[in-house]
Amino acid sequence: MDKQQLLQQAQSLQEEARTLAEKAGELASQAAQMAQPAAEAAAAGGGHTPFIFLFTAFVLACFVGYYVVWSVTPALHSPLMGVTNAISSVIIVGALIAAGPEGSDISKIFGFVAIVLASVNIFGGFLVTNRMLGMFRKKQK
Amino acid sequence: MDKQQLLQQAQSLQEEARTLAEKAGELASQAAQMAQPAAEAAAAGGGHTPFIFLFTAFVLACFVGYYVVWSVTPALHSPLMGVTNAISSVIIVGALIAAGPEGSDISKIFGFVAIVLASVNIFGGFLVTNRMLGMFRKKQK
Amino acid sequence: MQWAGFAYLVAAICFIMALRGLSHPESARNGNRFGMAGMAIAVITTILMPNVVSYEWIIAGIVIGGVIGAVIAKKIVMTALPQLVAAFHSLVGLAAVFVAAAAFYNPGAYDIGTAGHIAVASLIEMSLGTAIGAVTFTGSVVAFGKLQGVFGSKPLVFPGQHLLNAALGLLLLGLVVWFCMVQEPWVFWAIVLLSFAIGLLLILPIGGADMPVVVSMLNSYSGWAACGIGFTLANTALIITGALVGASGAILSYIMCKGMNRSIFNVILGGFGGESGGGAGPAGDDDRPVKSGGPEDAAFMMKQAESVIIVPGYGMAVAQAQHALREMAELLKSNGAQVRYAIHPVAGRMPGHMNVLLAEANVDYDDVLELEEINRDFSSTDVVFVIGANDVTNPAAKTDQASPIYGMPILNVEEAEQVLFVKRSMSPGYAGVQNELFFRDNTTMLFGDAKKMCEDIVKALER
Amino acid sequence: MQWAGFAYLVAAICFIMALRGLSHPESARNGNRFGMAGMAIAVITTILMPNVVSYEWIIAGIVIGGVIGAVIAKKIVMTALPQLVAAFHSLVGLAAVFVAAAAFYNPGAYDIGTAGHIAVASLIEMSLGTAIGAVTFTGSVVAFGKLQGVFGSKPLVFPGQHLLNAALGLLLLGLVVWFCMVQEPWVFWAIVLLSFAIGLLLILPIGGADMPVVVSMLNSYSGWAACGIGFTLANTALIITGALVGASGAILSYIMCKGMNRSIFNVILGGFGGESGGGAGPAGDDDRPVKSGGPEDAAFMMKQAESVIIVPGYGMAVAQAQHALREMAELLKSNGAQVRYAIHPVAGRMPGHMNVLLAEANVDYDDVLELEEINRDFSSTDVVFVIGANDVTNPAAKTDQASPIYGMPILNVEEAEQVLFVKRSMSPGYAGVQNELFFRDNTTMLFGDAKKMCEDIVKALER
Ligand SMILES: NC(=O)c1ccc[n+]([C@@H]2O[C@H](COP(=O)([O-])OP(=O)(O)OC[C@H]3O[C@@H](n4cnc5c(N)ncnc54)[C@H](OP(=O)(O)O)[C@@H]3O)[C@@H](O)[C@H]2O)c1
Ligand SMILES: NC(=O)c1ccc[n+]([C@@H]2O[C@H](COP(=O)([O-])OP(=O)(O)OC[C@H]3O[C@@H](n4cnc5c(N)ncnc54)[C@H](OP(=O)(O)O)[C@@H]3O)[C@@H](O)[C@H]2O)c1
Repeated sequence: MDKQQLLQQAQSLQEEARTLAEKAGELASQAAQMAQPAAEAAAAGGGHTPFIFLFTAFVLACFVGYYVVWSVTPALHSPLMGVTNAISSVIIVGALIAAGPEGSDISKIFGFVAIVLASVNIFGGFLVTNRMLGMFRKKQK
Repeated sequence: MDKQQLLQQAQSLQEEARTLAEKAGELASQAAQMAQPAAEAAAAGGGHTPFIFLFTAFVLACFVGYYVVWSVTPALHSPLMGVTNAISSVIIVGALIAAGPEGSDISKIFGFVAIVLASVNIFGGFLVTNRMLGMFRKKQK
Repeated sequence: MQWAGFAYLVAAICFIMALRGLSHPESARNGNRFGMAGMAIAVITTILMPNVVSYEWIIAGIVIGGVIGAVIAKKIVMTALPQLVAAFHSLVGLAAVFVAAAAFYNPGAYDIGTAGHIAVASLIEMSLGTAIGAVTFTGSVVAFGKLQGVFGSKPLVFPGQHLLNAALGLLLLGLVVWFCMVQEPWVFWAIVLLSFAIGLLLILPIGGADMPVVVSMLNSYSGWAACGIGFTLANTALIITGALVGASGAILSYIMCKGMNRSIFNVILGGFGGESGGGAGPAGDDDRPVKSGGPEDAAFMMKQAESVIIVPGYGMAVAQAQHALREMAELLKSNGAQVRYAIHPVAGRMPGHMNVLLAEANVDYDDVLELEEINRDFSSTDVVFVIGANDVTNPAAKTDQASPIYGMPILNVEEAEQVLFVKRSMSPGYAGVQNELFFRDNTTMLFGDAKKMCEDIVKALER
Repeated sequence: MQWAGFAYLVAAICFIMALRGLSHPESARNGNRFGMAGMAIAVITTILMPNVVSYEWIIAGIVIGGVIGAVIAKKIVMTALPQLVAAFHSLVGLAAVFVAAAAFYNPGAYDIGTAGHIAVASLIEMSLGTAIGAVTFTGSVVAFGKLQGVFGSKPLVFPGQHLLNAALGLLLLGLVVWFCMVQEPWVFWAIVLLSFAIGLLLILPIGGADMPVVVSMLNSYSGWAACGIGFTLANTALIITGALVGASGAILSYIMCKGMNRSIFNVILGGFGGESGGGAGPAGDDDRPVKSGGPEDAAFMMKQAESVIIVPGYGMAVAQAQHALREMAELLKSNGAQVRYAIHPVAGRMPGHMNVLLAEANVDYDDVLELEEINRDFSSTDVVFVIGANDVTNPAAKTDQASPIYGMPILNVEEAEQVLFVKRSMSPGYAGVQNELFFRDNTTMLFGDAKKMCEDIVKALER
């Protein structure tokens, strides 16, 4: 076995090892990539919750809404409009997420405007409902 | 550079490559392991759905149950007991999963017994309710 | 398996619609159909799951169970409904125990780990499900026995029983913790056996007439147990159905307790309706004279009447008098009288008991009115015909603060022109309280079996 | 972030409790407090999220909006409630548009992809949310304008408007599809502008008095829009709240339509209450004589009466006569008469309108009764005092099949001994139908402004 042969052998061995390593690396990154969305999905409350569970909540909430609104006494239908107006401003959650991140870009401005608008509703809605309800009395003095 | 040196170098290189490959392999298997439960969790309907969504469904279902049962007319409280008896046998779902897999072991027997018991309830409950309800008539002939 | 999730949701919605239908007799039959559809969807969805592959056992189980259930449902007489419901409940409880056992021995099928390495959360849910199921089983068996008359309805009271129950409860808790730690089969079965014992000991001290509350309470428990299994399987159908059943049982228990003006604790702690309520208690030893009459007298009075209200109670169920009663009412109606039925919320031995029996006898449900609907009409009624009812008419509930039924809403039958009481003797009703009404001037006692009496009145009317 | 999920669920439960409280005036104030707590929980939970870090803008926004809202709520007079609700709705709609825009420009913050690579499902939800929000915005602005009298309440009808609306709707659909494909900002803004236009065109043709139905409908829409955003954010608080609001709006619309005996389509297609309802339509040109009287006559009649029912309507709200009316009722009560108020489900210009105004004037809510509760009492009543109401008393609804209000449930005021009608002229009400009652023998017209008339009657009663 002469020098040349030995060198060649060693080189080929080296190469093989390198390709092996490369392949393994690829595999690892592939696996990691595969894991990423799944892991994200597993994170509770994350953005990728199985649709079916949100849909279940939606359907049940429709039933609850149906029953709870029909049980409202007709005399309080005006306050009902006030309260639903106020609570529909819960989309302020979306506005806060937009206005929350560091830095300043166009979407922060949108978020800010939405916060102002929703806040008008929240405070206005609840307070005006409170005023209305405060007037319903059992016996005047 | 003599033969000896060259050989040594090649060997060390080879070794490095090997450890690299090994490490990469480990990494890959680690990543894969990490991916597994996450992927399972992501599979809708799987056993690892975020607790919060099940809990949300539970809370809303309690509200629905409260309203829907209060809206049952007192005259039909006996059929109500019949129906709830029948639908509480929906745990047959658990029994079916136990009796479903291939082969035969002790848990299949448990599943089978549970299926029999639940089926008695399902058929008995719905049919007896049907009999009761069939008797409520607006005008006798 | 997205579709399975949707299918289970659809099944749950069907169950909601089934209960919703019961808001009116018209829609109720459709509601029941919804319930059957929901169950079919749930079962088929599960069978189509990829890990459910061997169908022989499943089909055999469903066929065997189905045939038994169908035969029972066809054969049962309507007066035996309370014990039937109790019997069915015991099966649900036992089924829950077996499902938990299956999950413990083959956790892989349920995706909760491998044998000996089950997630702690699942173990807790499992052992709770087992315990509740086992208590439901023996408890319902006792309730069935008492209602059917196998055990004797007397409460079985012995000193220190509450202490014993508390000790057993603590022991159960300890076993559950131990089970979660070691995951050994013998601990599992120990939990089952101990829960069986607790079920017996809890229900035996409760009097027979309180059994409906117990049955309803156990029903509620079995609902919450189904919820627990639902959490383990991440199955919304089980969670939603469990919550529905749980709510239904709880609300019915509440309605019954309110109808008797007792707290749920008073019922559970037991011992009520025992010594005094059995038969001729001390209250029965009353020497004051009563006015009693026969079927002819009753027929004569009611022939004159323009308005009659019939108040049925437990005695009508016992005597199976509903058909004869309806015949009597028909005759009175064809005679030009207005005839209505007044139902107290706890008349009979289960909620809605009287309504079902009257419906069986083909009484138009528009003639059958609830306490609140009819209570103010008694004062303008000529004759009230009380048949096998007692406690629910007792004015002591309004006046006598010392009475065990004080505060219970009652039917104001005493406001009517004439009151007829059909019963076999002077013995008091379930609550064991003497009924002051028997001694009033406008009361006529018609002693005899309810069915016999109705038939005799019918004959007298036809003459 | 498990805790956030729980916190949002708690917020949603608070909102359910808020609506639940409204089942009775007693529990309603507590309910409103639940609502506030729920909103606080939702806001604080979001602010504590790890990716929400810059608080200045948030605090500034809440303070500015809060002050404006609080001032408006304090200043508003109760008669302006319908337009206030409409105005508030327009803000919710606009806020939804801005949230959607923010999500489109910075999708990363919402975890729905990166700019230009947003998931299609999210794009669809986003564009639907935008469209509904924008329609709600301009629609509510128009409703506000019509209710406030800025625009004139006449429906703006022109030929081919339904065709135009249909075409614009199709165009909108095309834009949404296009937007999902290219994700370009200009398409987004085109959707917004087009939806603004559609909102205008949909609501302008609807008459002013139908605005309450429109407001309620838009309320329902905004609820479903919130649901959509909730799906995008996987946020149960938004989904549940959206469903509650959606259900509430839909049910109120249904109640109003049933109260007017019209279908929702009839309302939406518009053109109702225009030409004929404006003022003295053809129905107003009736030469038949009516008996009219002054405040002294009314005072005299009511002094004699043992029972008086007051029927308030839109005219009372316009004239702000509720305080004077209550004074009058107090005097009659101290005079020994039974005085009650009868409220028709669609009296006034929004559901529950009359109840709020009477409550403002300190009327005991136990004296204020719904149509079903009081309708059979009119026949045994001495004097009915109808103040600013018209359509809701019109017997044509029961008899005249050709009338636009045929089939609408009405208050049977004509069955009373004497009927007093307070209004300014012979002109018909909102539906534009002449009221036959004006010409009846037992009717006395009291022409004049409702407030002035009540004050004059009070003076006459005190004399
Ligand atoms: N419905 C429920 O869900 C429920 C649940 C729990 C408890 N309870 C309790 O059950 C009681 C129900 O009241 P109730 O008025 O229906 O019944 P009750 O007060 O128990 O009275 C039944 C009466 O029927 C008579 N009777 C028995 N067999 C008869 C026959 N064959 N022919 C004629 N009369 C007969 C008995 O008197 P004689 O022995 O003299 O004939 C007895 O006085 C209440 O105390 C209630 O609290 C009901
Ligand atoms: N409540 C709701 O939610 C709702 C929703 C949609 C539609 N609507 C519709 O609104 C109508 C409500 O009926 P309603 O009986 O309350 O009102 P209406 O039928 O519109 O009649 C109101 C009457 O008040 C009189 N009036 C106006 N201003 C007055 C003043 N300052 N002083 C005294 N009288 C005055 C008017 O007659 P003069 O001009 O002669 O004074 C008019 O006849 C129904 O047609 C209903 O369908 C209601």
